[in-house]
Amino acid sequence: MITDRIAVDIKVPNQTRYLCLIGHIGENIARTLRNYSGDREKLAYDLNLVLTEAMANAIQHANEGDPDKEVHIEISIISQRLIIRVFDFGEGFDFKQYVRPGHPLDEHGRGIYLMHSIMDEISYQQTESGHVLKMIKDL
Amino acid sequence: MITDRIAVDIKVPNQTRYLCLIGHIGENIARTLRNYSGDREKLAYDLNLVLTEAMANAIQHANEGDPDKEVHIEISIISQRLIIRVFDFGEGFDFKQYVRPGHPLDEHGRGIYLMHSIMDEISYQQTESGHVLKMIKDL
Amino acid sequence: MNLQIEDKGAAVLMAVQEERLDAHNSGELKNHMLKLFEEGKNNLVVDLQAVRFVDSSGLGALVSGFKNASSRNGNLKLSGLQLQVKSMFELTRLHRVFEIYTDSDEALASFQQ
Amino acid sequence: MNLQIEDKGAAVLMAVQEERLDAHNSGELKNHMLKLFEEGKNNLVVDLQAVRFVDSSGLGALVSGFKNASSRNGNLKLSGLQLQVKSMFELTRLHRVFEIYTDSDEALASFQQ
Ligand SMILES: Nc1ncnc2c1ncn2[C@@H]1O[C@H](COP(=O)(O)OP(=O)(O)O)[C@@H](O)[C@H]1O
Ligand SMILES: Nc1ncnc2c1ncn2[C@@H]1O[C@H](COP(=O)(O)OP(=O)(O)O)[C@@H](O)[C@H]1O
Repeated sequence: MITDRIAVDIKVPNQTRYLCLIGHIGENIARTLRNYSGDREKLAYDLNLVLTEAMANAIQHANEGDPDKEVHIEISIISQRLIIRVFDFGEGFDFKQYVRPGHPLDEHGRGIYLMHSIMDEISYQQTESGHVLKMIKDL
Repeated sequence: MITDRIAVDIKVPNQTRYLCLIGHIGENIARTLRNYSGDREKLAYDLNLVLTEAMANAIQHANEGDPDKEVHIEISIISQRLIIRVFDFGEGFDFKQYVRPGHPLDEHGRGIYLMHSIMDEISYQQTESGHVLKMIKDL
Repeated sequence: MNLQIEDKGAAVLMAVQEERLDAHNSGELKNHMLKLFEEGKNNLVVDLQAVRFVDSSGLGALVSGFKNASSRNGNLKLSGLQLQVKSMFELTRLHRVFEIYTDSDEALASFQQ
Repeated sequence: MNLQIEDKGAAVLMAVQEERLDAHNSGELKNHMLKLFEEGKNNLVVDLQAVRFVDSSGLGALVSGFKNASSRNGNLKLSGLQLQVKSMFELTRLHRVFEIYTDSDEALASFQQ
């Protein structure tokens, strides 16, 4: 069986106008995957969503909205595992605290809950040069 | 003026089924550009087209349709110049020979003519590890 | 943001004419709602028929509008949710917060009763 | 490839039901046309109404069909070209090779004269 082996590495300015570019790339990957027996349009929405959420967090919380900074995202598929990495150069935060849903009438705080619900694995770790949010979905 | 600074690096299997993924990324970049006064939908089609043509050549002529090989494409925008690089590991070819359109009833040979018509600069060069088709468009 | 706003008497209809409601444009939606509240228009229908994608900040803007409307004895109702957008409301349990109608006519009619 | 083939008497109508006609699926279109020629069906209308994008290999497949049809005293005509697809035919001067009609009805009617 031929499996997909894809690697996409994206750097864009730290601006929300690029959210749709990244989200669309996620959608397109879902639609071109060779082996996927699930609901492709659901996967397309889900990848669009987790990429949008992770990138919006990097822009707003880690890079603090500074439009001259850069956001770096990697999407790869190896052996039927889809891996997303979003790098940030902020101070980091306590990731576990936000995994559970908050109050239904909260205006904020649904991003990490959504990523956690959709993906099979999610972690947030320090690297030499900042932090990386890593999410994995088994296809 | 804030200008776009974008870098997308893509590796996919040497298969035509991924042409649409790469083409769509080109379209999406055209649609999210910050500063572009021309016809955005025309630019979207043109980037879709040159990426599709260059990648199809790498797949069919350089990598000779071997589905286990890989295609590597870089798209970047710096200072209002859009640069596309398509790497191949084939034997190379005489690029200049195909810049002019052939006979209208030829079945093949329109790809390089089209890329040459659409982009502002185009070159094909040897690198340490193969060849690279480089195309530039001033935005 | 492309937004069509129309005063229908019993409520104001806001039709979001965007493919995406995300962190890039949700702030703008919030501002437009605030402006209406300031004008004393506390009954809103937000029609999402054209919206194919909503993220958490889009949901947040709608929650903010809902809370503002409620605190002024008004209401914010939703209409026209596409299937996948509806799933987002279910996943976040917001389908229990909002009154959701199939189309804007139904949502507007519910204000007239 | 999603292709709707219908024998209309004077000609066979092939409606390409794909967003893209490119190096991934143009070979399949060529094969379908060859099969029709083998069955003695030499008058074709290829309707591209659904096609948003054509690359050089899509154009090549249509040229191949045109040449085959002509050599059998038939014809291959096109219909339903979207604006940007039409530009591709102009850029490659293929608009002078093919008879191009607004819609498939017109193209079919031209075979009945
Ligand atoms: N990359 C990050 N760097 C620093 N803090 C972050 C990052 N991502 C998330 N956070 C923190 O986690 C909180 C919860 O994030 P999230 O669930 O996405 O909701 P929201 O972004 O709506 O607040 C944020 O409010 C922020 O304080
Ligand atoms: N990356 C490449 N490596 C080797 N040969 C190539 C490459 N790209 C193009 N060619 C050669 O140039 C010719 C013309 O290419 P092109 O104009 O794209 O038309 P087509 O691919 O339809 O033949 C090809 O037929 C092939 O022989």
